Amino acid sequence: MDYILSLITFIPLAGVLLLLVMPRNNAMLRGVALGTSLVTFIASISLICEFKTIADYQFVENIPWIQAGSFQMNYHVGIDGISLWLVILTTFIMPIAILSTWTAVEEKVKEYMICLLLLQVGMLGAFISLDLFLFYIFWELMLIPMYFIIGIWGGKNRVYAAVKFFIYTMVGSLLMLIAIMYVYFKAGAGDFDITRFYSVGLDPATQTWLFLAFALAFAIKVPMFPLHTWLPDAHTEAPTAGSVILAAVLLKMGTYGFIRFAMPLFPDATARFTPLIATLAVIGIVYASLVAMMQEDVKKLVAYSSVAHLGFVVIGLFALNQQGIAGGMLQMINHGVSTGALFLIVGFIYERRHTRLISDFGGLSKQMPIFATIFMIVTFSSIGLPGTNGFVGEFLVLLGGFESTLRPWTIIASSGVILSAVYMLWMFQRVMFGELSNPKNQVLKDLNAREIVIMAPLVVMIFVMGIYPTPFIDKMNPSIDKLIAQTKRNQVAPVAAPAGGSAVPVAPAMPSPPLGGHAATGGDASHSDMPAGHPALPPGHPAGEAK
Amino acid sequence: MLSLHHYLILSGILFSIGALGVLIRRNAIVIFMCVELMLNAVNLTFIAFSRYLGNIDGQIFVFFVMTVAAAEAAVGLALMIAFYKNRESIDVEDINLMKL
Amino acid sequence: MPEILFFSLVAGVAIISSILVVAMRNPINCALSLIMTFFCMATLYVMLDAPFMAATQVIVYAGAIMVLIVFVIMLLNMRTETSKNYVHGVLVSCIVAVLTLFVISGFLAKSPLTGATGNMTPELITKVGHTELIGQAMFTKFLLPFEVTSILLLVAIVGSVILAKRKL
Amino acid sequence: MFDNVWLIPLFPLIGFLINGLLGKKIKNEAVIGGIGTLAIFGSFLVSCGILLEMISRAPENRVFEKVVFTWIHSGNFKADMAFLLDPLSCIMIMVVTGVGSLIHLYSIGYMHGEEGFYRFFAYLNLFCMSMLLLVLGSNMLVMFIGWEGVGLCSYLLIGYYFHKKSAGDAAKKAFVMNRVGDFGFLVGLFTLYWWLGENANVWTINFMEIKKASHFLPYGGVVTVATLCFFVGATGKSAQIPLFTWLPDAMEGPTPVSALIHAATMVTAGVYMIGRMSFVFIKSPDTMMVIAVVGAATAIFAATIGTAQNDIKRVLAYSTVSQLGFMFLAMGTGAFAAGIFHLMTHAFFKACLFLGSGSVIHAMHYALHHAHSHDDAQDMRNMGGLRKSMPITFITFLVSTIAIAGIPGFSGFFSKDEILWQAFSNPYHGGLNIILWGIGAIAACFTAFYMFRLVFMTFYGDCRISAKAKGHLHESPLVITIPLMVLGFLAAVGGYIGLPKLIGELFGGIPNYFELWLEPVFEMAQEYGHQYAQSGGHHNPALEWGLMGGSVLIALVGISIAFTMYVKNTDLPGKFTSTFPALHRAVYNKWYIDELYDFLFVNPCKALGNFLWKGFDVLIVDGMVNGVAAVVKGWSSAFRYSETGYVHNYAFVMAAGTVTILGYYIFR
Repeated sequence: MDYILSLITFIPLAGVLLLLVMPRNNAMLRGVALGTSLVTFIASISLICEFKTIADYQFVENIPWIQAGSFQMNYHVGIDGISLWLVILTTFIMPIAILSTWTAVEEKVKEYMICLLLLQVGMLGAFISLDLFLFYIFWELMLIPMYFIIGIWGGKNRVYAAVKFFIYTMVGSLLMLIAIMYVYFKAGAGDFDITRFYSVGLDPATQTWLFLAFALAFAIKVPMFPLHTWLPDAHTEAPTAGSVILAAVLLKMGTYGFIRFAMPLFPDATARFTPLIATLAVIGIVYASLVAMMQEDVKKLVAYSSVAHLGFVVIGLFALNQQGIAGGMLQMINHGVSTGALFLIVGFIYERRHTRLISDFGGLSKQMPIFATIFMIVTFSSIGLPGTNGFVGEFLVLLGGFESTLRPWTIIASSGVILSAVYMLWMFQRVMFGELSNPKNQVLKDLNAREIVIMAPLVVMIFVMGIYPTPFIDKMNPSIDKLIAQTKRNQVAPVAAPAGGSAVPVAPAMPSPPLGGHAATGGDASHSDMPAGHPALPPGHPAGEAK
Repeated sequence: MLSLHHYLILSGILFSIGALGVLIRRNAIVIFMCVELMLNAVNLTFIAFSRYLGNIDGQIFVFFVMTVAAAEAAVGLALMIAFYKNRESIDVEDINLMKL
Repeated sequence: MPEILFFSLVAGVAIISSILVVAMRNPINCALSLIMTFFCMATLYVMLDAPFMAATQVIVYAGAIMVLIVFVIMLLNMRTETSKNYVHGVLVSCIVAVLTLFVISGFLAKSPLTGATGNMTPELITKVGHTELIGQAMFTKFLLPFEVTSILLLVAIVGSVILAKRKL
Repeated sequence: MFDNVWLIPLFPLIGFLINGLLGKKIKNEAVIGGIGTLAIFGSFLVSCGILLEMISRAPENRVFEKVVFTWIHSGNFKADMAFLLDPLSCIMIMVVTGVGSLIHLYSIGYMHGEEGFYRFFAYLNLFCMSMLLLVLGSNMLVMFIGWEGVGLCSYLLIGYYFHKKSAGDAAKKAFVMNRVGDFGFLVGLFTLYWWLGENANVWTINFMEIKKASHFLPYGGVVTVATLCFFVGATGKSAQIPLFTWLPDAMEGPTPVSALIHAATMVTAGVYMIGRMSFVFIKSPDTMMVIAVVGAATAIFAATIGTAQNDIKRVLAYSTVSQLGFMFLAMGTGAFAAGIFHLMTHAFFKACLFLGSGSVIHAMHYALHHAHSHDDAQDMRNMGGLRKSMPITFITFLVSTIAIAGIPGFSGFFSKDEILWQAFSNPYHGGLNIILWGIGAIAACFTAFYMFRLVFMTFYGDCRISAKAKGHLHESPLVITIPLMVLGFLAAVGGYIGLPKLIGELFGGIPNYFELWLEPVFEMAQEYGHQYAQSGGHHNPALEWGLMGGSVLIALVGISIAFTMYVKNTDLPGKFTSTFPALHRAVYNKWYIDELYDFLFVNPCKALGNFLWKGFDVLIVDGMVNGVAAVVKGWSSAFRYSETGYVHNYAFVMAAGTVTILGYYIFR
């Protein structure tokens, strides 16, 4: 079981290789892709079983990979409570996504399935990477299959959407690459291990710029207002599976990036930019809700609702306390499940009617009772009704926000619960209620077995997570505690250390480093109690190394 | 006394004329001939140097250049015929698939 | 002195005929002028104590290649182009050509014009024979390139056959 | 018995699951209705057991908490799925399960033959479960599940006839307005949790723990903020000003729904919540005053609208809003027990009224349908003289009307009188008291007027439908009339458990059992109240008798006006209308509140949304993005001209480049 993470990550790749050599028999290709994703999912279940509720990284694999002079990139993977659920979410969503376009994609099925599986490799890899360089590679790897999925199998305006998606993301990730390099040089020769970077105390000015570079990349991915405009286009044009994956997993990359990289790496900058980011998140919530309300296209509406939901996640993360982050994490998973389900639902009616305009529908409840029931459950989950998953996450986020310094922001964000009800219910009413007046709608068929199979696990998850979220929260708690400790302590370290450094248990009596000059040593004080202290680095490596 | 310079200058003149031809003519075959002219100018340089340095290697090179020229003639002319079949012309301005 | 006179004569003919190659409108005329240039070149090769090369020049260039070209010209039934003989940038191209010449002259003026010297003297050539000297070098020192040349030719043959045959 | 409290919400849940998942296959209405009714009846039996056990316990042992499982636990925040039993929740579960059972039974008859019969019962059971969670929840979050859950069920049931646009609109309106309230509830919850945690280090949302820690809370200040937020939640759920407009529209739902959700149970959740947290509310005099004023204002405001409505259910709806106003008036004057008492009696008589109206509509609908008439079965202008053909309905309806009008001897009198007395004599609001009392009294007069107007228009006079249809009018079946009779009986006698002290003394010192029962719940609140109470109320028996007589007189005045206008001299209403056309129009159109809200909130929101989308998102943000792209494209298309696609151009550039580079190296 030592290589379980690699196994999970690369099973889809094996599927890709298998698909490459297979004949062009669509049914067989789909079957293989589905089988691969199912095997991946089953394998990932073992992660939950074996996961120990502790703060450390688990299932760690650390293999030297590229060695070029002083540069060293390792294949260093591992998960903790934060990434565990995102990995599970990814493997859980994948079979559903593959099933969702079982019949909708008829052209180039082989390439399509290859793209989907490659995408999965990228997503899983990004979630499990503990090496910044490796993370960056997987991060970029995700981009390419998604670009093709939108650009080849998308709707009318697909090329525009795909290019927009690509360029937006690329701009962000380029800046991130630069920042990664910068951090690396600041940290001194060695590998790209993030645990090593956590202990690099950067001076606040540097942190500001690096944080901005990281934050831009992640904010685009989240997406946060005003960097969100790629999302409605990408969602609208992408095929159902693309939208589902985009919403369920890809957007989480942004928030995951914040919590895994941007916040613990740059604690001072995080503290400094929290008001700004919270403001953007709150604007995003209200703004996206208002815009969603006026949408005429169901899919666009759902896309804008994504922006609003992710705003909640960001507020939760930046509240930087147990409830906020746990809520944010839960909300990420919830959003994956609920919004994924919403996109599937839109996909179902689009497959039947080839339109997504709200005005083309109305009264579908009468014709499609099963569909109506599922749609309603998902809608209420998205609104955040207690008993469904949406509530727990949203509630914890708001609670956490209220306890932290973000109180005023949280109050405004809470109004999102009203607005979400407005736009979702209005849409639901216009699509499902009323007279069944359009003759084309009068012959619609209810969901078939495949579609019910797709929706069933999601609906079950909606209730399980709403009624008994304890296992989810419990497993992440230690990691969240550790994250908060890391971020908060580092926030104190560079400022408080010269004053005596009593804020942290300082093992060796290190002279407090001068600020500014060689900031690389700023982390010395906090170095000693890093859980994964790097053996290669003596505590308090000389500042000269940083050059 | 006839010196190396004489040959080299002649070769340069011929080369320039060939290059001019390549640049200004539209007929692909004429351009091809101009390329041959340039090759010949180079050949002349090779042989002149070979003679004045007393080193036979240059002449061997000329030999190879001729081989290449022959091969080039064969393939190039075949290409032109193929193109002509397609376009009813061997005007280089018609070879414009790359034009926007 | 007579050498220089003769050289000047041959060089003049070569230059004039090469200018004709560029300037003539009818491709056939161009081709004929080119043949003239090639003969001039052969003459110069003889003056440079390379009779074998001169022979090869006549056989390969004037004989084989030019025949091929003339053949193609006739095959494609090309007439004198009536109007669009030249591209637009004639003047600029001329300037570039003059500059080329200028650069070459500059190179000649500046360069010491030396290289790896050998032992091939006119005496040796007359004694051993030019063909044999070439043959010796070709089949000993340059054996591998020589063989590779054959592959090149083979590829050219195959390529031209395919190109000419296939309906593009 | 207390340990089995979890069964109470479980039974309806099971009923919901069976009916919801399998109902479509069962098809048999008797089975579906039976399952639904039995489920809630089971809860009723358990509740009775709990009530009996609670009575047998000593007052100080009546609080019991049952933790089922830990729901959310994150850091210092912990929310258990736990139930709280105390005298207050005991009354509530009795009302909910009791009235609920009757209404379920009634629905079997009323919903007979409706498409989606199973759906109706599933929703109804789900509603009962949510409502029971609401009243049983031992912490704010469990209460909030119920709080939102009843909102959801209300949404589902109002939108039951989803093919009607008005039903869909009403459902959405109800849910969204409730959501506005929920927003308040959440913010209140956060404030309280955060403040107690930060300042007293009591991180809890559990009611009992908050109660224990409530002495940390200051008077006013943060408590005012928190309680006002909670009160916003209550206004949403209980249809008070300003969030009351959804309730009349909610009458789009089937009548049993109106009876159960929009009269007896759900809308009283706000009152219950204030009662549950009385020890917090009382700590903020400002909030108490706001509650009292809002309650009184709602009472009179809704009552005025009720006088001009013609739809039988709408009249009842406005009456409900008005009565809820009374309850809030009670809560705001610190008379928590009186408020809860009125909640209970109101549940009896209003449920009876709604069910009675349902019975009437049912009959009318049947008659009109068989006469192929398209007249509105709910319009009172089409009714009249029904007392002959529907005697049971008439009698129960009349009893309940008398009860709501406040005629001595019936339940409504006791509770309403108590509220009015408390409004007059409470020690909290000083000079405002007399105004509160005055408004309450006028509202009571209006209530008597419009309720009797309803009775007279419906049951007296001549029948105004066609003779053909008249022949089809008949009394409803037993399954409908039995609940009516039970509720009618309760409406008549339900008030005797809370006899005012004054009257009790007359009969040999019978105490006010109801107040006694709830005393331990509100004890702490009263204690806090005394901290700032002004010199006590005027406990003058003579004055109380006088006021009591006054309120009876007021009710009688209302009734006699109604009698004059709608029985004796039926021209009067028309004359009145033509004399004050503007007034009538305004009242008839509900004082244009809906239009005002549209103008103030709905339309600006839509316009803003539209502007943000088309103006900001597409034009500015996307414009900037595409603008950058366009600039790049512009530059590249300028550079594009260097790439002509002609071979000789490339050759030329190559040659020139070569020459240049060589030239540079040679001549440098």
